[in-house]
Amino acid sequence: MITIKENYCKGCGYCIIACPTKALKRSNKINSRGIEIPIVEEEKCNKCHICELSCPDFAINVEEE
Amino acid sequence: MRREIRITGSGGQGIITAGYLLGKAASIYDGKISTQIQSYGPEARGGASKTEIIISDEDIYYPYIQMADIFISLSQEAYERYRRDVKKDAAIFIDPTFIRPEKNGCYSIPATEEAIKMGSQIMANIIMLGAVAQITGVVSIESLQKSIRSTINERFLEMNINALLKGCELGKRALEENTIKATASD
Amino acid sequence: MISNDEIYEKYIRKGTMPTILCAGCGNGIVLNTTLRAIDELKKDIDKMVFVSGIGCSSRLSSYIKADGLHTTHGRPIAFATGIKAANPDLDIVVFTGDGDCAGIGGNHLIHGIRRNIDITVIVLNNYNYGMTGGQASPTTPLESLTTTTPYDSFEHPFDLSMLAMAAGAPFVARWTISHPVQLVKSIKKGLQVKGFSFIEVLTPCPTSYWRRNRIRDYEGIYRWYKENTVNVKRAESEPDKICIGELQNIQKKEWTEQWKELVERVSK
Amino acid sequence: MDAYDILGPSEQYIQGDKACVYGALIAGCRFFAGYPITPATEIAEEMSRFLPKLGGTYIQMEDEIASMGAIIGASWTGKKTMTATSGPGFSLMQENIGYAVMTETPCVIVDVQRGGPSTGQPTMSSQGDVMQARYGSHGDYEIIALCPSSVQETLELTIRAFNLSEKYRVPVILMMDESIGHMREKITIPKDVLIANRSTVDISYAYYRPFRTGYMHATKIPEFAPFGSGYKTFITGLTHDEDGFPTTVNPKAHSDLIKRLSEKITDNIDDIFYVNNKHLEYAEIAVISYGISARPSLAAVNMAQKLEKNVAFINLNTLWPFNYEFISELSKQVEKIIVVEMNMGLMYHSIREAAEGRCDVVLVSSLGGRVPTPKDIVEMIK
Repeated sequence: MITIKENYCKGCGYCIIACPTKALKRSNKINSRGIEIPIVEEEKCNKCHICELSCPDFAINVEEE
Repeated sequence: MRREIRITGSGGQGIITAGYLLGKAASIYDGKISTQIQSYGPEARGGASKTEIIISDEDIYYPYIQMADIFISLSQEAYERYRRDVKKDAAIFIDPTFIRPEKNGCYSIPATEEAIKMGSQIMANIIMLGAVAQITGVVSIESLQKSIRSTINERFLEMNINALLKGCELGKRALEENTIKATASD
Repeated sequence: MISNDEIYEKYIRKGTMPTILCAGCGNGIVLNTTLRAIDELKKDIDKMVFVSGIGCSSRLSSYIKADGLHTTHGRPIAFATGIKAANPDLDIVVFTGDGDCAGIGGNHLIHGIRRNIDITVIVLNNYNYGMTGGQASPTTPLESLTTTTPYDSFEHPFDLSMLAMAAGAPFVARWTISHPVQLVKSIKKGLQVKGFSFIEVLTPCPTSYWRRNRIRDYEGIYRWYKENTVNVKRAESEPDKICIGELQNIQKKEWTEQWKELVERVSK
Repeated sequence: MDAYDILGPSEQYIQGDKACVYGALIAGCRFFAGYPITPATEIAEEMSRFLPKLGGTYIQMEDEIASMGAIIGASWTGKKTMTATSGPGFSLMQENIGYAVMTETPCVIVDVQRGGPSTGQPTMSSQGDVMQARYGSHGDYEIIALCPSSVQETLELTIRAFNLSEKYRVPVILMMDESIGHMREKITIPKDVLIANRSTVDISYAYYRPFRTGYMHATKIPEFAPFGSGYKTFITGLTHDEDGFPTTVNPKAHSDLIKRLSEKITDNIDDIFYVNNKHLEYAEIAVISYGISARPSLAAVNMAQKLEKNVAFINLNTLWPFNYEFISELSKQVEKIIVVEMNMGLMYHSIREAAEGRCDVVLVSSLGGRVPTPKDIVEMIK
């Protein structure tokens, strides 16, 4: 399960670039501060956690089932 | 009574140690009040070295020399530099190996010469102290001995005590000579 | 692997998130990787102190739910030295920046290393003074534009890792925020080394530095750190790139151990 | 091992610098960081010799800024800490002294004053740093600074400096001068000395807020939780709230903090302020001095007393906080206050301010390392 804390995300997109399986991508989804937040394609995720390490704001969370 | 003592010489002659031993003897063992100050920094390196000791029966407020009662010098340079603010009737002690005796009389104590004879030139300061104590009574010889015993490393203790006693002996002799001189000139 | 939520719950001080740091600032990644290294080593957080100086980098200590000392500009290594020397049971992590550590605090850095006191210094090198709005720092690359080098900078920058190596730090590693997995490993090693560990992290300042220097998008910034660095193992083949990796790992007697030996010797 | 076990005989003939070390060790100081500087170097030397024997820590830092940083860091482990310096080093320490004030870190800073400004007269005595002690760091704050006039007083006031530092959680400055630092006198090592320790926290972590005051004791001094005790204390030099977390743009938070930091000193002036005085009761003239200058001042007062002059002697052993009320009352009683100091008149200004024109305030100033003589002062009494 990948979740994004929308109010923590600052929209840098480092998670998108860092993801080796391209499970994250840009979206038009805008949070309360006017920032575009990424969306997740869960089925592509291989649970490597690189996106979590690459997020400067603890905004992304990966849980293994 | 307040007595002001200035000891001078060149670096390495143990001037500061002499001052410390004297002040300690007076304050710790003679039950008097005493302060000691010394010169520091560039002034104390190589060139002239100086320490000032005040010994008194009462509290010492001003720890600096106003007019010295006792002036001691172990080198020519220090003698020239620091022979100031000295009372007219002060007791002056010089080491004739380095300094020409004063015309109007002073105690010429051959401390360095005797120290060399004893096998260690660095004992000159202690010999001089012995002579000063013997002649002026500013501290007791007994207290000086205690001061040395509680300060000097055990290995050099005997040598230092011998030097002190030698100094006392020289003091006695100088006192006799001065008395003779004084009588002769009367 | 532990999730961000768990890291957050375990180590982040309540009410401090989101950070004051800008979007795209890499400092948060260093915070995250440091906490993961600590967690993987199963360190007792109550026996750790996070010391920092002044600057964006130095705000990291305030986010961690642990003892922290946010000190004066340039001096965290001096304060950390005092803590470690007074209580060697504590593990000290210093967060500092290029200006803090190499500019105003350069002397403390080289003497901390010389003394070899057991602290882990993590330098967040963003090539400029970010907190004050992007002035030139001791690591600003040649020909960069900053608010105080408006005609580009000509002063030769410090290579901080080389400096730490030359001063004799037992452990020196350099990574970038684009290498978070490797960074975790090196911080773990640094924390385990008995002695001064120096970990340099090249971290972007998009707002002040990169905006003035060619790259304006986060993706470009992230890629710059990948493309302009080379692992020390392959450094010879690409000499123009910044060398990253574990650069030094040597044995050296540590200060608090030597002091302990001295105490035992003289208190007999 | 106890300090008394290694200090030697109870009566000794030692320098002020060494007496300061004795006082510190008796007070419980177990951490010293410093940098060599004349005329304070002997303090570092003696500390490096004694501290390892007591299981304490001595560290020579790369400069005075680092020394000050190290003692603050070490103090947060719960240890009693000290550094010693002279003018140029004292200047370098100022920023971190302000940090210690802001973070309420107990520590003792010894300044053995020499002639300044700049490198000045390294081996000569001066009292030119008293305003730097008061106002040296930036921002509004109160400070405690004590000033000894003898070797014995140095020992005693060093203990007092530690006690006040621990009690009020403040940096305390011991203002010595070259004359006192380098002079030898007999000291008697006091036994059964009252030692204060900082009040440490004993409630659960959930309720602990590092800078909240008044919930365990009705004071303005927060309880201390040393690093490593599990209280997860965050300390910053930024304006902070009771949690210790930065609140830098809230005017009320800043004003509350700054007022509390000052008031914990000014509210307790009766406890902190202490002077030595003589012949005060019928005095028509008062001689106020401190440090080495107090000695010729007392000699002069004694001389004047013999001439049947009603002269009082006041030794400002507490330079800061300044006791306006004390000087104000004095100015109502006497016709003239003579201030004796080795600078161009520093305490003189505060004293004149407190006297508010009710009596004459004159200055006996001595510069260049020359300690004023009793004669200089008697001239002014006549």
